[in-house]
Amino acid sequence: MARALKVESRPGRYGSFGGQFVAPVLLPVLDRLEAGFRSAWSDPAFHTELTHLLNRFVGRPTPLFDIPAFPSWSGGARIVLKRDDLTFNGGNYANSAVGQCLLARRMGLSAVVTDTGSGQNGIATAAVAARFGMRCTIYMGARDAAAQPQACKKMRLFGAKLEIVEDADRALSSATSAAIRHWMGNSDTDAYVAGAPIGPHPYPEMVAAFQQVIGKETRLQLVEGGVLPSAVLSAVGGGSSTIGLFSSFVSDPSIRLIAVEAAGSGEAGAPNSARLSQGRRGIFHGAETLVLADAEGQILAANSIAPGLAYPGSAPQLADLVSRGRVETMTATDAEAQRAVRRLAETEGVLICLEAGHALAAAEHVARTMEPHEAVVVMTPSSGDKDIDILWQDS
Amino acid sequence: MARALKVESRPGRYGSFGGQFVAPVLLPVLDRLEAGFRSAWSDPAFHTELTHLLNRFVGRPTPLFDIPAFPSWSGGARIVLKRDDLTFNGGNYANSAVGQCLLARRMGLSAVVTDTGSGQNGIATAAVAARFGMRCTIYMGARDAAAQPQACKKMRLFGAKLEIVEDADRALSSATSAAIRHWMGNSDTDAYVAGAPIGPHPYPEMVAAFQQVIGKETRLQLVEGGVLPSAVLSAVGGGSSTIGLFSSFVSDPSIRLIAVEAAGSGEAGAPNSARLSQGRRGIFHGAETLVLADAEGQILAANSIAPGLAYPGSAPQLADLVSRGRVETMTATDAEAQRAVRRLAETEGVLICLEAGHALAAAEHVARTMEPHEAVVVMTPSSGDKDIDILWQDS
Amino acid sequence: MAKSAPKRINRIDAMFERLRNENRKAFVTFTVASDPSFDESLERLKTFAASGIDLIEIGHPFSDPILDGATIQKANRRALAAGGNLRRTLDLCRAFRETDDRTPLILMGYSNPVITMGYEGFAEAAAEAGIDGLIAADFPLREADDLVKALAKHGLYMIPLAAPTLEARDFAVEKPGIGGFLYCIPVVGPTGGPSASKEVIAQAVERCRRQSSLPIMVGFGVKTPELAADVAKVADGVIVATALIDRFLEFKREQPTDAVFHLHVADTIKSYRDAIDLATLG
Amino acid sequence: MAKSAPKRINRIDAMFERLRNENRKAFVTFTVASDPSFDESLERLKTFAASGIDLIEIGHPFSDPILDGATIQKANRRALAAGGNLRRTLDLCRAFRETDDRTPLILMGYSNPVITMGYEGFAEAAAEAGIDGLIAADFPLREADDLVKALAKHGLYMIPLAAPTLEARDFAVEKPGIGGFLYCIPVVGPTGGPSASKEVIAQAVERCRRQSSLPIMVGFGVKTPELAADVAKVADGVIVATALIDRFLEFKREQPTDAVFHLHVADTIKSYRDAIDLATLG
Ligand SMILES: Cc1ncc(COP(=O)(O)O)c(C=O)c1O
Ligand SMILES: Cc1ncc(COP(=O)(O)O)c(C=O)c1O
Repeated sequence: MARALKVESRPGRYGSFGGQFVAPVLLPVLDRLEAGFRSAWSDPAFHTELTHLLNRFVGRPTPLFDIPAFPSWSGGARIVLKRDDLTFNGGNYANSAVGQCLLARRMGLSAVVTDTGSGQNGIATAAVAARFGMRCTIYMGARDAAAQPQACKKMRLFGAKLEIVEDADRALSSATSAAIRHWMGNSDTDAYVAGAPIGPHPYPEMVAAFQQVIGKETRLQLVEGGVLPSAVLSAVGGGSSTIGLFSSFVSDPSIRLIAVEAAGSGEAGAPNSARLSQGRRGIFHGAETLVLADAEGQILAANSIAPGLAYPGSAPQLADLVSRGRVETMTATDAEAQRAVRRLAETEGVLICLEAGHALAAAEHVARTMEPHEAVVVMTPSSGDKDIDILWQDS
Repeated sequence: MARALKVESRPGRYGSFGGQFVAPVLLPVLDRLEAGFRSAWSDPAFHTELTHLLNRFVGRPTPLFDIPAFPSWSGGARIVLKRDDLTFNGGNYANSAVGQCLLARRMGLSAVVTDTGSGQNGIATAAVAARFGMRCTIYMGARDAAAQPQACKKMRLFGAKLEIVEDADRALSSATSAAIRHWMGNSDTDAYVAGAPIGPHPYPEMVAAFQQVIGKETRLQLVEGGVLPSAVLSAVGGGSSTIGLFSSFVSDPSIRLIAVEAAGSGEAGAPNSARLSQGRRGIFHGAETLVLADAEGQILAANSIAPGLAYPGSAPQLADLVSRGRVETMTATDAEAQRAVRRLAETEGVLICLEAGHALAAAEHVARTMEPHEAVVVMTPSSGDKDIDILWQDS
Repeated sequence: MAKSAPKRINRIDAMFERLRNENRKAFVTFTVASDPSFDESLERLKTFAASGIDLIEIGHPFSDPILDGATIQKANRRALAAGGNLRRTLDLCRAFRETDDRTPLILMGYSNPVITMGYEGFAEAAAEAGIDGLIAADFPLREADDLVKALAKHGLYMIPLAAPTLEARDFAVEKPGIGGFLYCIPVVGPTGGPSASKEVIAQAVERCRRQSSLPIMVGFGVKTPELAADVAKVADGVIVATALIDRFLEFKREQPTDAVFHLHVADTIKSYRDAIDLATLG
Repeated sequence: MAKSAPKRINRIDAMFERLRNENRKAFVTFTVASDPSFDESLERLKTFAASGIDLIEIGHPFSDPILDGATIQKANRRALAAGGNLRRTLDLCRAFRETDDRTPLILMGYSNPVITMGYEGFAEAAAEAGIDGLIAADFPLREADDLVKALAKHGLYMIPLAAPTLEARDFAVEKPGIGGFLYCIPVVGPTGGPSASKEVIAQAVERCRRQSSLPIMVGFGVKTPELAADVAKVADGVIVATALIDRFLEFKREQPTDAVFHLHVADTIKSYRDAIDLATLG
């Protein structure tokens, strides 16, 4: 069941994407992790505990929500939100943090290490590690840490050791680098927790497996309501919520799957985050995938008003699904996303993050062309609380 | 079913507590509200819509959660958290905001007005009003507003008109006063939304009715798990979550109901918030109830590290239940509450608010004296995110 | 300190009897006891009585005057800071009674100090202090059975409040201990709010007259001698609170001597008094 | 610009052949191309070769050198700022080859620039630029079939990396296009990390010898001439990167003239060279 999204050409590959482009020293670690994951995933006791934790710790299932007052037109398909912002600590990172920490404990590891940009992945991992009594080290760029003092304190309240990284861009990329290096030096005790289905095999497959709960819940909730959606949209950052949501619809060819990418300012030539639609094949963060890079193979800085979308790489499964034409791509600009988030707040009393605002802006275009009996699902991976200062500027 | 907690001596009374101590001009407004509420509450269509909104908008049911690693002892009853922090916008205010706005719309009113201290009630009300397309005016003390800039922006994003009150204490009490005066002048169009089961009849009964969903869910969830609790604890601020949780257990005499009050610093003579255990009978905010007042009947400032508990009045139902001996009281100090919140974060990866920390600290004492097969429920009305700066001070 | 013996006839009834004979209307104001100090409060009561006020509403200070506008909220805070409370307010009335046994005094305020003193204890002490009635901002008649009984026992009146939207059962209640006059509030809203037009006021008074045989006084939002005069034409009396308090505060800001200040107060009162008398005696 | 004709015998093999005959061990260093500029990089390569370096690893700059420590990350950033990239790195090698056709040059770096150029295109251009092998930080052999084929076609080697925890199938692979030497990393961790003890290094080398017939060179964490000497006793060569880069940066901070700086560089290299030769020739 973890293999729903896998069309393997060779082990660890999704079509021609994926693989294990890491320092060789990590290969045995990845091999152990893959074996550990396969063993856990085929063990009913592991699933029982995972489900219990998702329900009683993370706070699943998360609701579906109608937003009848949102569309600026009348007629057209209705838009339904999948509200993963309503989990503990507010986001879908918890799904895979729980899975990975549970797996690490099962493999006899005593600690976890991860990296965090906005703090969301760090908070989720720190909380789960606390719950499991595991040591937790989190790397965060100094610039990100300065921008998110509350997130830093929260990780520390959960007992995590927060390492502030002064290197390089002092942001997520240096934090990732530092976390990987920590892991390379401590792989006998520490598991690296990935925030997204990126990186070397088995991470993409494993994170996708733990995030599938989003899609399963959504499908069940829709079927209970007597509908199957005509389109499912999600904004793509690392891709965890996108893969998680798409997983339950990918084998149903009548359902459009739309990955929405950040177009940044939308001006021609300005930096954006549209690597699925405009990126090149490359090797980045451990996998062959679609990346934002220049003609020399240097990685380009991604740009978006939504920090969670500004990532230059992509999940190899998504790269494959896009290459095969199963997943469409759309883009939304900073301004379109902001407008969508503001209008949703005003008309429905729901504040979603700017990341989800991109998907919502795209969904409005898609839904408008459909029939009123149809439904379109939009993923809302986390709350807009973190974006309030961007969304409302006191003059 | 709204009457579970009502032992009426005369209309609008809970034992000798309650009543309608308001400016006479509000009496017809309250009478209309009472009639509107009775009609709505006996209308199945109203309940259907309310339940739909609680599930698909507020995000109910909220989970129960075990915290096996928390207790500092071994043996004793297990402690279970009712996690109303996992609703939209993070708290149980949403339960009664949805109910009251739905009722206001049913009564043909086009606007709502409320007051807010920490911003929680304001955010919940603003969100619901946005969803219903109702105008929303929120009064907030200037001091509170300065301390909660994010909350202010969030209410404005939901389209609410936020009125900053410079009067008097520039905090909740002047905001309440301003909101009541706004309501007195606009009662033909505006409903006043109460954040707690306080104020004149029918507010206590009505808010309690809308908060009962907490208790019902909890009882059902426990019964599904094959347990009935030996004790149910909740920290008392306005009393909305306390009444909401207790409602489903009050008629079961074998279950201890414990209202936990804030003892402040705990020093003799220092200000606290223990009006149920140490207050006087008085008339405050529209009802006869137990209040913190001096020998001359002047209201005393309440004090607690948890802003939500620092209220000098009390819900009349609670005053009655305490007077009749059905509800016990306990107190916890600022330091005890902080310790409980910190330890829970470290051992379980759950960050609850300082308000709930009081109940948790008390629960540990209670659970310790019980048998391992017993269970104790602790209400967690909202997330600890708002308390992070108090809980973690960088040196 | 001379104690005034309990009266057979309530001073409020006596006042209306006298005014009726003189064919005049009552002019009433409101002041918060101990604002800004006990002594100055006492002086003001005397100045009021001396310059044409027929009846004085005395606010007993409260920590949470939730139903009032900013002017009266602040007056409450100044009074509390000067040590004011219900007991001191009774002291103030008792002191006033040493030199004035005629001007009716009505306590006005919130219920918590009253319930804290106990209804019976309060009624006894208030009567003993020379008080004639009570207006409770947050104590509607439907809640007041016990209080009204205690007031009746000691010869005091609870003054009913009547608003345009209020049903008769909530103000036109005949019962021992309810009386004095009907306090007609022509606008909905807190104290210090906007004024009603004279037509609206006339309608409100008319409605009160249909429901009650008590004298009708109009308060809330009367802000000028002209409006006071218009009100007096239709009602039995007119109450001016916020406008006068604001005016007196303005005087104070110029830091006058006590004598000059009290002259100002007297002049202001007289300007209303004259306008009322001119409109109604003419 | 004179083009060097493709060689029959790879310069790495030639080097080991020669060293074996001389009974000496290889001394290798690493520098990032274009750090701090193209011209100075070229000068350094020449100084290295002139002062006793047998083989040079040339880092082609990459925007995200995720597996490296701070020293080499910063070197990458300086090089990018100076316009460095894979194409310019090939230019640099080509320029070096104008005066040195003997010292083996090995490209070292991350895979994205390589895949972007295309494996075949890359291998052809690298061979044409006089490069002899490739060490890819993030390109394990199990992923490298297509790349290795292209390298083999153009006479280049992919240098396998061996770590203590690595299974033989991941480094001891015999295949055309894989060869040159075995890069033995005795410690787990990023570049610039702690040193291993000489005992640990000896064990690591011993293990490599059991699995592979290639010459063994040891890198990562060699920070002093003494440790380099110890390594040379057990391995066929020793690689020093971070320690030398840090040392050169320190010199630079004193703002020496170019001539003085290059003297310093030469002296430092020689101190390692001498220590190695003394330990192994003696
Ligand atoms: C407490 C209080 N507020 C207000 C008023 C009168 O209203 P206004 O100040 O608006 O004239 C009175 C007059 O009796 C009063 O006692
Ligand atoms: C990119 C890179 N890092 C590190 C090293 C060597 O490790 P250290 O610098 O720790 O000696 C080399 C040597 O080849 C290298 O090429």
